[in-house]
Amino acid sequence: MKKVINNAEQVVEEMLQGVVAAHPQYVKRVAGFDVLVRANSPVQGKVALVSGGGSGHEPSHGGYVGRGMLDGAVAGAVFTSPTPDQVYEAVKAVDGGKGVLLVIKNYTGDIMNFEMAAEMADADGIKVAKVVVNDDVAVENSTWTTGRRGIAGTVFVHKIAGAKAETGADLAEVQKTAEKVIANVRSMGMALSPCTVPAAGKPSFTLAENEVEIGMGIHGEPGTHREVIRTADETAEHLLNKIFADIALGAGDEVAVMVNGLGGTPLMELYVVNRKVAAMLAEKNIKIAKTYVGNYMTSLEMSGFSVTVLKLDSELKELLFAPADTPALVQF
Amino acid sequence: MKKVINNAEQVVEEMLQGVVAAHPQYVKRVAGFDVLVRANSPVQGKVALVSGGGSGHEPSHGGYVGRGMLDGAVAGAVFTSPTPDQVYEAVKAVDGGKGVLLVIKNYTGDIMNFEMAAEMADADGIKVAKVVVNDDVAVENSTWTTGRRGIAGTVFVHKIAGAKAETGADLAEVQKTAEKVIANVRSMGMALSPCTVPAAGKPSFTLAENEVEIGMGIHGEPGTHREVIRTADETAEHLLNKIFADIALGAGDEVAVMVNGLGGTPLMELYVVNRKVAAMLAEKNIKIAKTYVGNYMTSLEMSGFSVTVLKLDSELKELLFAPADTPALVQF
Amino acid sequence: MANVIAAIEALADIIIANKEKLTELDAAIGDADHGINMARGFEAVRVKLAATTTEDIGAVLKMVGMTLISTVGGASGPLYGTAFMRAAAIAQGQTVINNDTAAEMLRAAIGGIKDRGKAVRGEKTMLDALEPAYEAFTQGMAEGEALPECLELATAAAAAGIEYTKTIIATKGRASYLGERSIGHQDAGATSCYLMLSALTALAKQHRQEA
Amino acid sequence: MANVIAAIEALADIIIANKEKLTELDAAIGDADHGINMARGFEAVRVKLAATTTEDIGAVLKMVGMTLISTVGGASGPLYGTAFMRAAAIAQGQTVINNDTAAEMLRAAIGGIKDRGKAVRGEKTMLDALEPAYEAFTQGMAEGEALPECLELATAAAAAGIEYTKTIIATKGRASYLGERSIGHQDAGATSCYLMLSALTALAKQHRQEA
Ligand SMILES: Nc1ncnc2c1ncn2[C@@H]1O[C@H](COP(=O)(O)OP(=O)(O)O)[C@@H](O)[C@H]1O
Ligand SMILES: Nc1ncnc2c1ncn2[C@@H]1O[C@H](COP(=O)(O)OP(=O)(O)O)[C@@H](O)[C@H]1O
Ligand SMILES: [Mg+2]
Ligand SMILES: [Mg+2]
Ligand SMILES: [Mg+2]
Ligand SMILES: [Mg+2]
Repeated sequence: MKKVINNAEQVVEEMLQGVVAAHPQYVKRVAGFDVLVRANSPVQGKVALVSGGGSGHEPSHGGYVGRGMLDGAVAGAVFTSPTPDQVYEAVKAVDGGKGVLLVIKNYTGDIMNFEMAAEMADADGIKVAKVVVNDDVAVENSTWTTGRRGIAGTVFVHKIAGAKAETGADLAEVQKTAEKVIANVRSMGMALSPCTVPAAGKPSFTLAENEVEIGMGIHGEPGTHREVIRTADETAEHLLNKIFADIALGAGDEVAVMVNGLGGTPLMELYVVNRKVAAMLAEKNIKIAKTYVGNYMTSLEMSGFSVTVLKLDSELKELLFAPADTPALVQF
Repeated sequence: MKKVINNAEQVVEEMLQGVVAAHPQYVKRVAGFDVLVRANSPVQGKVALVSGGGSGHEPSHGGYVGRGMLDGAVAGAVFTSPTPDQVYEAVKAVDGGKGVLLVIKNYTGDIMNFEMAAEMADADGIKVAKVVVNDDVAVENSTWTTGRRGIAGTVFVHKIAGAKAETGADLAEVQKTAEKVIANVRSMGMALSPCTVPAAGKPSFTLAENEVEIGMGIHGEPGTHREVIRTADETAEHLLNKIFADIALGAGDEVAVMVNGLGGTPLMELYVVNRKVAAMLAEKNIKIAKTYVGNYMTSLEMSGFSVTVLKLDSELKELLFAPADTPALVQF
Repeated sequence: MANVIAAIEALADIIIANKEKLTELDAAIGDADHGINMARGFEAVRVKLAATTTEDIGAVLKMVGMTLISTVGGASGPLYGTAFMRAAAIAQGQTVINNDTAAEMLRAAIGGIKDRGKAVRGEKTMLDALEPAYEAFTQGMAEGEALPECLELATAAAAAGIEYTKTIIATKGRASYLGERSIGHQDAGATSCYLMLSALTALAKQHRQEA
Repeated sequence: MANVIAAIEALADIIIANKEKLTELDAAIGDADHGINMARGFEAVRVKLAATTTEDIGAVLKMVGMTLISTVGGASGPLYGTAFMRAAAIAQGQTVINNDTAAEMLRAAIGGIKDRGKAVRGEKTMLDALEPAYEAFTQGMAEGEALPECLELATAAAAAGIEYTKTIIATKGRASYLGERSIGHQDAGATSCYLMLSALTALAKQHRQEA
């Protein structure tokens, strides 16, 4: 394991210190906790958004704390859901009186820990609502599983629900908008190489020199299958077709696209993928309102990418285009 | 070599198509050339900025085309300076009557090709000026070498000279500001692992499991030496001390900082580095006006980072904080 | 049974000693952190234990549960944390424990895990070690066995349970994403349950010998 | 000498055949692209050559120079491009070339490289192959040798030149960043010069045999 770190046990703590040192205009730390909140938290008269999860997905989620997106982000140990007390501190630090929406990715651990935090906040009289993001179509969504995982589509939830909250909407409305995003967002990824959790010291899986994992999760969870690496176009086509199979999209529909790098993929390759994604959408006469290409929801140094498609209506589109000002996503 | 590409020979072409598909609001292609220019080029009444170089450093330079930064970017083959005819087309496409500043990184090839382009543009009566960025303190700046390399500090030149151009300054003034940035910016990097040029098919060097290269160039050029990997803090300290040894910085000075990932480094690790960089500057009572942490000038999937320090005066600071709206750098 | 502090120490020892093994099991079908998570939790428990003087089993177990909840994270933090909290409620105010109380504590712990995780036996989780263990424990009691023997039976049943997890598809937790591909792999959480039971058994036997 | 088209084809053949080797040399002390760059350029030259009918050596060389400039990039594109353009100017309107003209063309090419790259001999560049080659060529002429022998002498001198590049520190081009660490490595650009000279020599000899 070769990493630019000091100590595997201290990596989250030192990262958070580095984030605060870099972006004091955006974020501050809740003292004693692995929680970043807006520099001006709590913002009064606005529903607050809190997300979080295991670390290792940077810039998720601390990078999205700022105007137009999140109010707080909770950082668990690498790839490990944060504990309830941490989430609870975040909720208390950001509540501006209009309640707090928890944006949770659909993992057993995240759900349980965030739920326990919500119970704690409830007991304090803080209004808390939850949404669970489950955009990963690689996983079958049956009653026999814990359902689909939450991956890069979560960033669209932050963006759009965050913009909704800025309008002054109440908690139920913000929750409803977040749920609309979740209902309309689908993603799927693939990996060329694994990553190494610092505390584990070695990669959690291995792939042969010519092998890739299709449907890979963002914590190194195995995907649908392995195959010999194909061209960027063939791979993008496979992922996008899985998405098309899961959500009705046709001529005249409008979407937002995210081609997300998992941490170790050159931007050059992400753009090669985006070329194919755009071409496939054009072929179906689906209009692309906005495209994001870059590292938005990573898996440490994993090499690979995911494709996310969000079906827009006029509300979602307007909110997607609303300004945002955060360390990792700025738009006018 | 495992890459998300279709064809090593087509990778630059397909990337450019992917960029245009993703960011039509920002950039358009000069037909038939590997040149991206602002969607509204040529902008009248403003000095235009053109940069470029080999591909593989994304988001450099196409990602910085937009309001407040570049007007045009020329993409060479991977790690290979673009040819004069390509640069010449970029100059013609962006010139809005006030002349064009070429921002060149100090590599023999880049200088010769951009110079030939400048000669061609001159012959057309287009006013062209040049600046050469050489921020890499890993390389000795003696008359016996071709001088220092241009690396991540180039992004500060784009940002600040770009902002200057937006003020309506004339070509000589924009050039002077760019030169001031160059005089005050220093960088140094290190690599944990090599990268593979698609057309070459294999890494251009190898490092042992516990070895790193200090002073690595962004094209895989060897650095000052190899060593057994040390902690993030020790490594950051080494790089920053090399920078301190090269530029007078003391209590009360104000700087901008960039902790730049080379493509394969998790953002988490870059923030761990930034923590140390910020601490060392604080120790010297040097004020950090603004910090950038992320992948700004990459080397494909190379793992490693560089640290850049830019000494500010009031002009540079004001221009650094000016708005920018480009695919890879947006600030209000 | 030895005092509760020694018991918790034994749990911490065995979990920390098996950190890598548990992480490796989780790597195969999960996200390679179960051992790391549990070891982090029990390191924190160890620190708290050093400052613990009470002999109230309920108080100690509550401390363990709260510490696990606030340090483990992931799925196992809330699950084990809740389990210890529920067991603590049964043992509140007590300083020694008989077979009946031990069985009730185990049942309450299992109930906590089910409430929190919404799983049932056969879904390839900790429950596949704990529920058979509970049944074996009460069966031993019914046959008149003493605590060490009951624990031994429970541990053996948990061992069989972790073997059983290899044969089934995961339908809860992170391994469920794998579907059929989860077959053949042993569940990490069930394994940590088994390890804790085996540590308690060893301690109970050793304690009797010393007595 | 064979016609200019055949000569350029021979250059293209030898460069493309040595693409990997040149890239490897560049990898050691540069950025691993010299072979790729040169091969890309001569592939483009080949395409243009297929549509070339003129026997005007100057016109063909000008086409080669312009093609290299617009397809090679890097340091070698402008350098080789300028070299061919300068040689083209000397040969303009000619269809055969004598020893004197050949020497003058070589001198002009070297001048172009020096103008563009601001290097002198001894800096570990193409000049360390080309300048000795030029000297050997003119020496051969002075000794009354024919073109094939003159070229052979030039090639031998270039071969010695690339050996010499191993012994010196690079002070121009990308390898100069390495300082002392560049010693022991052979310069890629000098090697491509040598290869081209050797291809011309082989062609000239073959042509005489056939004649
Ligand atoms: N819903 C559930 N009910 C009971 N146990 C569960 C459930 N989900 C997961 N587990 C247990 O938790 C273990 C994984 O714990 P751990 O790796 O620490 O958490 P995570 O899956 O969040 O990384 C699994 O091996 C399984 O035994
Ligand atoms: N200033 C110079 N003058 C003459 N030759 C040079 C000069 N700089 C570099 N070269 C030659 O160019 C070669 C490198 O070419 P190439 O790898 O194609 O370009 P780049 O260095 O831009 O990648 C070197 O091996 C050297 O022979
Ligand atoms: Mg986990
Ligand atoms: Mg090059
Ligand atoms: Mg796990
Ligand atoms: Mg080269």
